[in-house]
Amino acid sequence: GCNSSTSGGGDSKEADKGGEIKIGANLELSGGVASYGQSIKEGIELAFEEINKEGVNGKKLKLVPYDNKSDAPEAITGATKLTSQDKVAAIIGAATSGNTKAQIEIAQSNKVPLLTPTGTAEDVTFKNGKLNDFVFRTCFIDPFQGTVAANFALNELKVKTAAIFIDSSSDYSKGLAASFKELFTKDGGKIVKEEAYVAKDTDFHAQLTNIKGAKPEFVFIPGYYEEVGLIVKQARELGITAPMMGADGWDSPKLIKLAGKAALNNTFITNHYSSGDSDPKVQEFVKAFKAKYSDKSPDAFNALGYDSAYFIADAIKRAGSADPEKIQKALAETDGLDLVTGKMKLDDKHNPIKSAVILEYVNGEQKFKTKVNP
Amino acid sequence: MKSMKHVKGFWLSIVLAIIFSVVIQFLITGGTLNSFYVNTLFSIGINIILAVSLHLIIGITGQFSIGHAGFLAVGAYASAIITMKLALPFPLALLVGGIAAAFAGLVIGIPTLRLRGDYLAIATLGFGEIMKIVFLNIDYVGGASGMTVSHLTTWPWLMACVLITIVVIINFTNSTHGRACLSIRENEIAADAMGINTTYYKVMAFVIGAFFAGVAGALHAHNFYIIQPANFGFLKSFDILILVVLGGLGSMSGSVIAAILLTIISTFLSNYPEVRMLIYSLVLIVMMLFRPQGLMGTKEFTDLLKIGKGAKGGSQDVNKQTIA
Amino acid sequence: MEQLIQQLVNGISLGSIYALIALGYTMVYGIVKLINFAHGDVFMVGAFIGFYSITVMDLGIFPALLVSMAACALFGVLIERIAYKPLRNATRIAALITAIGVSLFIEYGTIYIRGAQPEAYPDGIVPLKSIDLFGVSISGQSLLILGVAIVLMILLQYIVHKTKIGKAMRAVSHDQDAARLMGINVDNTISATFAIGSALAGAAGVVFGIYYTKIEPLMGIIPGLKAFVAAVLGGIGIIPGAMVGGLLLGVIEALVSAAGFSLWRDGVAFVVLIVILIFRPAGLFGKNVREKV
Amino acid sequence: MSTNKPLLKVDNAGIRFGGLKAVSEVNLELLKGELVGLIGPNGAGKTTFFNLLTGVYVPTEGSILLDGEKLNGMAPHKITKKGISRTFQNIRLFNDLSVLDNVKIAYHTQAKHSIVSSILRLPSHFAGEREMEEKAIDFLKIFNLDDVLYEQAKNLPYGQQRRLEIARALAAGPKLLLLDEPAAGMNPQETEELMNLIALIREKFDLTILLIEHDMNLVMGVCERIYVLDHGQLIAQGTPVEIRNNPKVIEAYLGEEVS
Amino acid sequence: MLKVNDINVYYGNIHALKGVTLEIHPGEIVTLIGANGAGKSTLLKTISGLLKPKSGEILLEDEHVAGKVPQLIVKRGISHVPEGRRVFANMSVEENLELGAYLRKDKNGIREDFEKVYQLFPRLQERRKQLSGTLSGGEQQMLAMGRALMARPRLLLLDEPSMGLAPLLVKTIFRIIEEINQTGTTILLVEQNANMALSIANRAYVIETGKIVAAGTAAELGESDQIRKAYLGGH
Ligand SMILES: Nc1ncnc2c1ncn2[C@@H]1O[C@H](COP(=O)(O)OP(=O)(O)OP(=O)(O)O)[C@@H](O)[C@H]1O
Ligand SMILES: Nc1ncnc2c1ncn2[C@@H]1O[C@H](COP(=O)(O)OP(=O)(O)OP(=O)(O)O)[C@@H](O)[C@H]1O
Ligand SMILES: [Mg+2]
Ligand SMILES: [Mg+2]
Repeated sequence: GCNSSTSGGGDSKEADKGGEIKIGANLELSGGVASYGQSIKEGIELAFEEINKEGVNGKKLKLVPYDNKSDAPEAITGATKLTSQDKVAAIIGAATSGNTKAQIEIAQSNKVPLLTPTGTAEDVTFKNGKLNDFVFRTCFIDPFQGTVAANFALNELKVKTAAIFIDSSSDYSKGLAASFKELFTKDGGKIVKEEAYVAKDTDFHAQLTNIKGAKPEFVFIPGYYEEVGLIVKQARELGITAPMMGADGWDSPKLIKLAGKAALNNTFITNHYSSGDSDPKVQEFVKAFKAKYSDKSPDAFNALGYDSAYFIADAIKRAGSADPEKIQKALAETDGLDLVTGKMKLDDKHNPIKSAVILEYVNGEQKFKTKVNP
Repeated sequence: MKSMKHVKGFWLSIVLAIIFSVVIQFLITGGTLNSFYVNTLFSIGINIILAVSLHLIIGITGQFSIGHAGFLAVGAYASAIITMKLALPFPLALLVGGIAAAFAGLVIGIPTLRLRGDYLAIATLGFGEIMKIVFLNIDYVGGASGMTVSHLTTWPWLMACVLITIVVIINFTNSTHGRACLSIRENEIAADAMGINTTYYKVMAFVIGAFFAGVAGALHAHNFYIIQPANFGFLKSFDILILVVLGGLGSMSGSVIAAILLTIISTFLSNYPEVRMLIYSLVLIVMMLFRPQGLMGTKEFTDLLKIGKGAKGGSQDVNKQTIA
Repeated sequence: MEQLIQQLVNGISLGSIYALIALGYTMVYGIVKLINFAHGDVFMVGAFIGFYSITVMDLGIFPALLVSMAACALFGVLIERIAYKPLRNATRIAALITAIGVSLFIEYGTIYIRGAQPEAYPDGIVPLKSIDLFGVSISGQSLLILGVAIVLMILLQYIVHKTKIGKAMRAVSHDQDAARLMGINVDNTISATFAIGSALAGAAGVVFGIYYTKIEPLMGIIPGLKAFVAAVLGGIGIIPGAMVGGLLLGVIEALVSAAGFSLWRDGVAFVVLIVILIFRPAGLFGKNVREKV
Repeated sequence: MSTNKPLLKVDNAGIRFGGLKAVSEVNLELLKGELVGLIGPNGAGKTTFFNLLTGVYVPTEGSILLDGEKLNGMAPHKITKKGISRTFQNIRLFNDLSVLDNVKIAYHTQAKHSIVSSILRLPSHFAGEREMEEKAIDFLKIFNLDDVLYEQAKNLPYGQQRRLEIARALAAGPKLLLLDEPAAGMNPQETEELMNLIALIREKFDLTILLIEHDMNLVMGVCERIYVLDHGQLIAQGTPVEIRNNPKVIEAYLGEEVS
Repeated sequence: MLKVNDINVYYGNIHALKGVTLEIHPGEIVTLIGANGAGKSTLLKTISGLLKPKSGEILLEDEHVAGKVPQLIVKRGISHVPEGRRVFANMSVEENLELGAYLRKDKNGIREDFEKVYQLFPRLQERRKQLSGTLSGGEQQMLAMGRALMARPRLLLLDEPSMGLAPLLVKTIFRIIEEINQTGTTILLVEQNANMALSIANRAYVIETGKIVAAGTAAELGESDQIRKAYLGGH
């Protein structure tokens, strides 16, 4: 046995020593879903750069990244390190609900705010009638988008039958599907086929053939663009012409490349924002992002990472301190903060109340359809 | 008389280990060790159990099994069900975790252990993946999103499990039963011809190894708050395999040292997330290139201590390196 | 019925990809007896080289394929010389760990250089139409893949069994010193093996990119593993075995998914693997050569 | 001693590999205490015959009886426990283990302590291990290997490796010992020492020995009877003198004159 | 033809050959006898380039070949039939023979040599398509020799060709060695079976723990009491 403790470290919760405020980022930088974590990190870094031009309360934000290797135990090690070793003021992360949930206990017991940009599972912030008061998120929770999609399918597209194709390794996908299904069937629609895949799959022909056989009028695919792009492409190749719909997970310029412009026609998504949105806030973000990352268009992960950074910066500003507990209070009181993905207000379960938009893909462009308020 | 010396060194190590654990316990309760270090210590402990249990299968019995994460998963889930679903006490969960994994070892071992070399490897790897997929598909244990588990793993339990694992495996190895396993590793046909029931001992090593991997699973589940099938894929099995090989195939102290060292390296590298895996992979490659026989070769820690006392021949020529 | 046939077609297309990767895998294994876990990553590198050849260098599909194969061949030889050659006399398990290290290094090296985000192969680079046969749609690309796989299999089988270099490879695989005594340059022969195997992986990468569009730095892990399973299924080291193993695996996966158990797909694939190994411990085509006592 | 009841009785035994009849219709009887030779051209099926006796291969025809008990299809380790043990044509020692451990492993079948007692280090473990160690050391003394007890087997010179293999086979406590070309690779001097050793252990352990060897000095020198195998079939049996002058044997195996 | 001059060879720190010097003239059969582990195989491996001597020189017709790779040495006309046969078990007899001619380009010559080898060893022709791993020991020995002959060597190194062979075959093998020699191939023969070896050799060397301890014509050494006692058995 060795591992001698090198730094004893004081007990004081001073994350703002030396004119810096340390913010941890516990993200999936390697492993299975490395691309999510890396996108979020890019968004955060861009935001920090901007924020640090002025500073927060006269201090600069310093990002302390941690790679949780897309693995829950690693995420815990990371959270432990960030709280006890680096003594950060808050943690941003993780990208997935599972790796976020793994950190909850540590955030709670160390009283350090944990903000997940993209962990959409309902029970991240609120579980068994109990609020995890140190846990926050920047994204919607699943039921909202699922409901919006069901309403849209029934009322706008006027379809009666639908198939659902979910990523069963993702709470996000399952959550959306569940709420979609509930509303869709309640209001008279019929689910004719449910199929599933697992993230990182590349071949969906078998399931799509089954879906085709069930002849649905509408296909709901609440997944992430990496798979959805291929699904849409393969579905069209197999001759599925029905409208398809998904959610914010689709939002990435890569989707268009993966699926192909033609295949994407007659597909819809619900989203936080539209990168084609004329809103100056959005346009500025897109411009800044492209400038920093060699002309790459931002995806939803980039945007949510970016927003998460602003979300925290705002709270620190209002708290007037880098004390994690004060930041936690400020985060909880956020109301009307203007972000790229919409105006931010938290409900009492720490879920953002944001409006959603519905977009349609037309020849590879996102066309704004409607805005839905919660 | 050689074994007598072993016995003395053995008890000495046990006493030292107990003193060490008590000291650490004081440091933890006194708050001198912050939770990051404590967490690292816990990871080390769990990795030691995993490495030592796989050492029995690969290093001693010579069965190339690369699905160890499967047993880890079985132990983790079984124990989590005990505490979280059935609300039974943690010690029972440890035991059940071990037994469930041992049972899995038996079930998979009997048919597959007649395979050899790489075929066995791929079959065990397949087994590990099957376990993962089974848990992925059982909604009772949360499917892909997994199960949240209370933090019940404590330092004394961890240390006790580590010590028991080491003691049992040393005692097993240094007996006629362990030698039977060694003989299988050395030459299975000759072992058979000497009357060793090779199937029995292969399965036995597999079951014992799986049992402790299961115990490690229980400790793992109750240390990391959440278990998900994705934590137990073949890459996790590789991680364990790497510990055993890097330590030196056939050397238990090697496995232990590798578990300690690699966990620390990996923790240290977390300060450099962008290059973490890059450096880790380089460490692996470089270590293998410069010490293909692993850190300890086939020697044990106790052998090193004995060098001064003029060890009786034999073990000197372990670093057999054929000319290039 | 129509659906079943469609599913079989789906499976065969998927299986051809596995087969394509498995061919190189099994060949390297057959000669060097090393489970080259980095094979899947060479496949990934091949896909990226093909991608950049097409998008950045504006090459056509066949030139891109050749560039990718050549670059991967070189890359494979480089890997062998740096990482595996020094371990020729070490235990096989040490070489395996090195292979795992190399695999991780390639994956995270690629991520370090270009990030983890996926990339999409440009659309319509192979102007092949799908064929519709009685409601079963067969994409031209999947036919192409199957064709490429079969041609490469025959070519490989020919190289290994009929040509001089192939015989040298087999001699080296069995006994390096004895091979030296025949005047065979063992180092070059092993390099040739890696070159051919890696070129095949490169080809598979490009074909994969064309067929599935999406490529990313970790894309080699799962197909690599599946290809290895396919190779073992067919009898590792046996070239036609890799082909059959790949197709079988693809069809099994498609059928399992078709039956509505898509989440059990990999599980079933592994169960089939284990069952086959129990009854045929050296794979479908493998001769169970027991050590002569 | 009941001389009329054979220790080993092989009835019409044979095995084929694909189309090749490696051994066929072999009938052979060994009486207790005999030292019998098995000779024949290369590829005649001698080693294969040993493999049949020890369960490495299962005969595709005929039967093998040891003390009246049928061995066909029995697992090799069970056959060893019934009392047949062997050496190998190409030495198969436990290379990385010590000389002492090599022999101890052969004593394993006689171990009385269970896995549990070993894990818990119960007194029966210590007693059992001590007994094994003592027995093994005593035994190695007979083979003059007691000064290399802790040497790894692979580091021994060739001659000692051969002796160790015989020692190990004997430690398994056989009634019938099968030696596959024990003198291969030895020079005439070493071969002679080996002959003496074989004679010695037969006396001392009350063994029946079946011996494959190409060295005619050795075979003719120590064997009481000889069987000759060719193309998988027995072509002759008899005393050394009979065999030496058997025209069939001369033609198939010995060549015109024996040096 | 071949001159080995004061070579030293090590395995790690084991000094296996200690200043060995010997000479082989064209057309001779020279035999090297010695006990187990004396260094006979080591010497052959060093000549054929599998091992590199630490010091000393090996001259093949005035060309330095010590430390050269086997490939070059085979090309210069030395073929080595290694101890334990080392045939390529998973290849057919025919393929093994083809590999023997690996460095040769002359198709016709190779075909002729196939015929020659099959004449010397009719058994090999019978088993042309059989995987060599399933051949019996004697058959494998024939194959190993045939394979070496396929390189059309001028100097053939034979390492214990009679090991494990039936008496009739031993005679056959020795007869064939003489035949090969008569067609003009020089032979260096390592043997345990010293009686036989001396009976066909012109000259002999005796090696003991890495050193040459005696040399002379086969007849001289066969007479020597000391040699008789140590290597030829007390008969
Ligand atoms: N596993 C096997 N598969 C196919 N053929 C085999 C197998 N084992 C042995 N044979 C064949 O059976 C025959 C007998 O072989 P065996 O090894 O018994 O000969 P042997 O009499 O021991 O010869 P030697 O004296 O050379 O050792 C040979 O022709 C050999 O090729
Ligand atoms: N690969 C090796 N590593 C270390 N030592 C070796 C190796 N090969 C041979 N030796 C040692 O070198 C010495 C000479 O061995 P060599 O094989 O040349 O003997 P030999 O005369 O051919 O004996 P044999 O009659 O047994 O074939 C021996 O002491 C042997 O132990
Ligand atoms: Mg034999
Ligand atoms: Mg030799």
